[in-house]
Amino acid sequence: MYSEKVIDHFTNPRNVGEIEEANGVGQVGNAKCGDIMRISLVVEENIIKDIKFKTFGCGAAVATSSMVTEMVKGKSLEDALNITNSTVAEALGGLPEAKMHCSNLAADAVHVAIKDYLAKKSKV
Amino acid sequence: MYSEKVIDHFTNPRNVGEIEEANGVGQVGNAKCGDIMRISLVVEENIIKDIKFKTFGCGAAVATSSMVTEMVKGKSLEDALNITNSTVAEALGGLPEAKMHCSNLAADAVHVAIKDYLAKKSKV
Amino acid sequence: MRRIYLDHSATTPVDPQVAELMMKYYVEFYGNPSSVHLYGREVRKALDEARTQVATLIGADQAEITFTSGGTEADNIAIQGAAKSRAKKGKHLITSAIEHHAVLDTCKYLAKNGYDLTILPVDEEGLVSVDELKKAIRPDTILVSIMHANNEVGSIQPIEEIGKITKELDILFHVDAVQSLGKCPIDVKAMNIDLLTISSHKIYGPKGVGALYIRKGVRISPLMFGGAQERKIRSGTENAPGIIGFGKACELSGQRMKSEIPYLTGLRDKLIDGIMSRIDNVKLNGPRGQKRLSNNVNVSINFIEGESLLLSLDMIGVAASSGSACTSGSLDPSHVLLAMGMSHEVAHGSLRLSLGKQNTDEDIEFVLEELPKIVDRLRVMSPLYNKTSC
Amino acid sequence: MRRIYLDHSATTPVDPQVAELMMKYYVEFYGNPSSVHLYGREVRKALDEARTQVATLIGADQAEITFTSGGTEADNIAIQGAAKSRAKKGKHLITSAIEHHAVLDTCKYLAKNGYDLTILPVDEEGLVSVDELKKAIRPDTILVSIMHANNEVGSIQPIEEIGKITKELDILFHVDAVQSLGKCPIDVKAMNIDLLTISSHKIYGPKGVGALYIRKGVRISPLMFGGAQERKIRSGTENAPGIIGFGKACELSGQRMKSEIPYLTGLRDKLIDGIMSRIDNVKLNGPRGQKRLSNNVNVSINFIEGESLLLSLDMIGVAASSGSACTSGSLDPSHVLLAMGMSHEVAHGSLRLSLGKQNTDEDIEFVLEELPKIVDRLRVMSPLYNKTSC
Ligand SMILES: Cc1ncc(COP(=O)(O)O)c(C=O)c1O
Ligand SMILES: Cc1ncc(COP(=O)(O)O)c(C=O)c1O
Repeated sequence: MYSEKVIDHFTNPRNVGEIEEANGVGQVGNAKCGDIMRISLVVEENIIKDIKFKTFGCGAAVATSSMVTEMVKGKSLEDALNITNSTVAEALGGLPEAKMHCSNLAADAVHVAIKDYLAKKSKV
Repeated sequence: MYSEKVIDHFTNPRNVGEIEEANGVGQVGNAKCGDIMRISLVVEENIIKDIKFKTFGCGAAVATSSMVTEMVKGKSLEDALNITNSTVAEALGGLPEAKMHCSNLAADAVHVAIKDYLAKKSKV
Repeated sequence: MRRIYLDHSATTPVDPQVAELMMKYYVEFYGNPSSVHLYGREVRKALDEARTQVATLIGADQAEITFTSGGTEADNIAIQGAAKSRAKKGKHLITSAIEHHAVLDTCKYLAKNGYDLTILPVDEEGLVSVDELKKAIRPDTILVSIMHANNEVGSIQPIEEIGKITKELDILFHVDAVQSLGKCPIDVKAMNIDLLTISSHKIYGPKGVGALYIRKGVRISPLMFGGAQERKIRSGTENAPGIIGFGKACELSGQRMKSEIPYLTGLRDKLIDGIMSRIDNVKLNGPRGQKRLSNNVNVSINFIEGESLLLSLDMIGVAASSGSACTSGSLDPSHVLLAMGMSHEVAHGSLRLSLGKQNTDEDIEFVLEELPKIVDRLRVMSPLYNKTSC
Repeated sequence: MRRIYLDHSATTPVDPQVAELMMKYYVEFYGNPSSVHLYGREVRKALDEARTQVATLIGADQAEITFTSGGTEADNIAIQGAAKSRAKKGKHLITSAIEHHAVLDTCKYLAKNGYDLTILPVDEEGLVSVDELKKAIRPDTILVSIMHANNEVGSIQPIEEIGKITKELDILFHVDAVQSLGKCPIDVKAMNIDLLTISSHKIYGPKGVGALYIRKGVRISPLMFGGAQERKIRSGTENAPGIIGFGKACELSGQRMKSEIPYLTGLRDKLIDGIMSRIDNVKLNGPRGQKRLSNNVNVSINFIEGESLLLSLDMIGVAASSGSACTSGSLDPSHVLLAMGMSHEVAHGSLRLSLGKQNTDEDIEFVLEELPKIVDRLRVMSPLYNKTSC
């Protein structure tokens, strides 16, 4: 069902947690659907310096969350915004058809976090 | 499916053939239904002295024909008329349900042959 | 790696004795039971024996057993067949909210095609109320279909009480006993059951075989047409090796039942008690004690999601199942848990561990050792945990 | 006693390789393919492989294969399902007089429930006429169901020609290929077939498994409701060991086909020629040569009845079948022979000998030695023989 990479990211998820001093936070999904992803990140000079996730959801939800944090860490905001849910799925060696829609929202969560950061910044 | 007795009478049928000098002949069934039985017999002083059958039909049809000839041979006409299709089936240790109706007509054929004899006699 | 199978409600391994017997009928006694010749007759005889073995386990006559391709087909024949053959008497059907999809979706299909359907609610333990049922009955009610034991939460329904009511009112009573066969005594006569569905692969028999008990005198229209096998109710060359295997599995199940029920009940309660004491924020789904199937454990573990729990267990060799939507390809979690009043959120975190005759005390201890660690790990990852819990 | 099985059109023994493979999935890899855990996944993988093996044998894509409980169910899903899903387009169905009951009786059931049915006649060789078919087509024709090879007399129908016609007119074309699978090349794409029925137990696979090919894009309503397996077309826990065995049987059948067809054709013609030359008043039923299935021999032996012929053969260890009414429990002999214009009387005396891969030259010689003696013995008993014959 799941690729080896998915299993790897599920078993040893990277960047689990919450950053207290985050300057951007994003959350997508809801418990009713069975998937929630929360991303917290630290942006400095347009670069994602640190990022962590917390996820309630299936194997695919956990793995995509872990994967996306790896993919955007150290990247510019522009680069991060170019990473989509399907790029993440690809990087994981694909996801089962049934998981492509509901559980593959990690990139969305990152985008929401970046927008949160940008919104906060523009208010300052 | 068939009892051992049925198989025995089917494999080694008793009294197969036609009696040329028969004084009573009876035939029941038709080829359309798949069963024809013809009985020829010789009656002397109210006793069935000889009897033979020819049968086109399934295993049950052959076995009941063979059995009925054994049962009535040497019997009085009254006794023979008392033997019914179900007596024959019983004597064979029973027949499969599906065979009770269409293939179990041997006693009927004997009755027809006896009536043929009686009719001929009354005409004399 | 140690492998522990705790998904016996999904399916069971075939008993080696059963498989061996089947082999003979695949390779050696392979005739078509409809054939006149010896190859056919030797199989016909074995089929008759299997029919008696199955009938014996549920207190039926062998002529009342119709073999099918499984529980799903038996449910469909029972419900569609009864609805069709009784349509002139009335068009109202009653079922419950926690039936297997084979019952529920068949009833819903009929509801879209001219029938009326009442779906009875259940209480928070997953039990149907006899009073609710009584209230739902109308003059045009032709069929009541209520399962014996629920496949997810193991709740055992008041079948005998319902049977008395339906019998008195001359309403057909169908019972899906797929999960209770071999785990609860079943007596179709004493229970006044008209139609009873059972399935082979839940009792260490082969997949792809089931049976419908049809009480003598009850007329049912067939779903399929053809060679008129199984007294015209189920056409198609008989799956003779499968049926013979099912027969044997029923015989063995009947022999084991007396000792198996207390054995499984012991393991079950050890597992339930262990989970409840070692993990916080966890809830047992379904009743405790006598009203619970001897082999069923179902818990909701808050703040985590079922599939990731299953995956984590799978990685240490433990096979389980969940009412999470993610395990079924649908969007909603288990309709059974929702019907019991559970929130979506909690239903997503449900875990079913269903025991079988090969499970041991050590299996349970292993799970009790490992499960808390997995829950901890997943809760650390969960955005719901820190927020909501103590 | 020597035993010779000549009833391969009724059913075949399971290939030992196939049975062995199935054993593993009964006892060892027993998971439910819908399960998330390893037990489920390892079976799911094997199911996918089986689907590919089946698809390959008929030139289909694996996504076009729906597994069923046998040929009868596949026929029923195809016909009832197509009729239901196309009802808005029209209600006229066309089939032939020599179809298997699984097709014919399903069509007749629909004809009693609001559909129109044309039953095409056949000629004295058991062949459908393409011209008759063309004439029967109406603007509201939604389905044509014609079998590939007939199970009684082995006549092979002009499927390719029919496929061209139905394709052009956008009429669904269902083909029952239960008897031709593995004995005639089948290519659903080249033949323009929309729906194709096949069955495992006729090609040395297990009983109780079949498949329906459904061309991509064709919508079919299901017969049964439940767990939504097989892309919702066939609910019910998959008979995984059976399906995996069927897959293997298809693979082996594909490998054997090239050599098996000429081998069986040789035995067949030897048997036909031998019977015709050694027994008087006998008639071959069905065509000769290319239009006849490689393994089918069917003769009418005048003045004697089929069941007594079968019993006599059975006693010397030879298993055969007959179109006699007495072998089917019905009152009329084979509807196929009657449709070919045969009298009841002659039809009752039909004998089918259907060959298989284990049959040898010696088997044929044994039958050719013994059959004339049996016929003599039965004819001596027959009241029809002296009267009518020379
Ligand atoms: C309660 C219940 N009913 C029906 C079924 C369907 O039976 P089968 O898998 O034999 O089609 C199942 C199992 O899947 C079940 O648990
Ligand atoms: C032509 C034909 N169609 C359908 C069937 C039914 O297939 P099954 O026996 O798998 O139900 C058969 C065999 O019995 C057959 O010969």
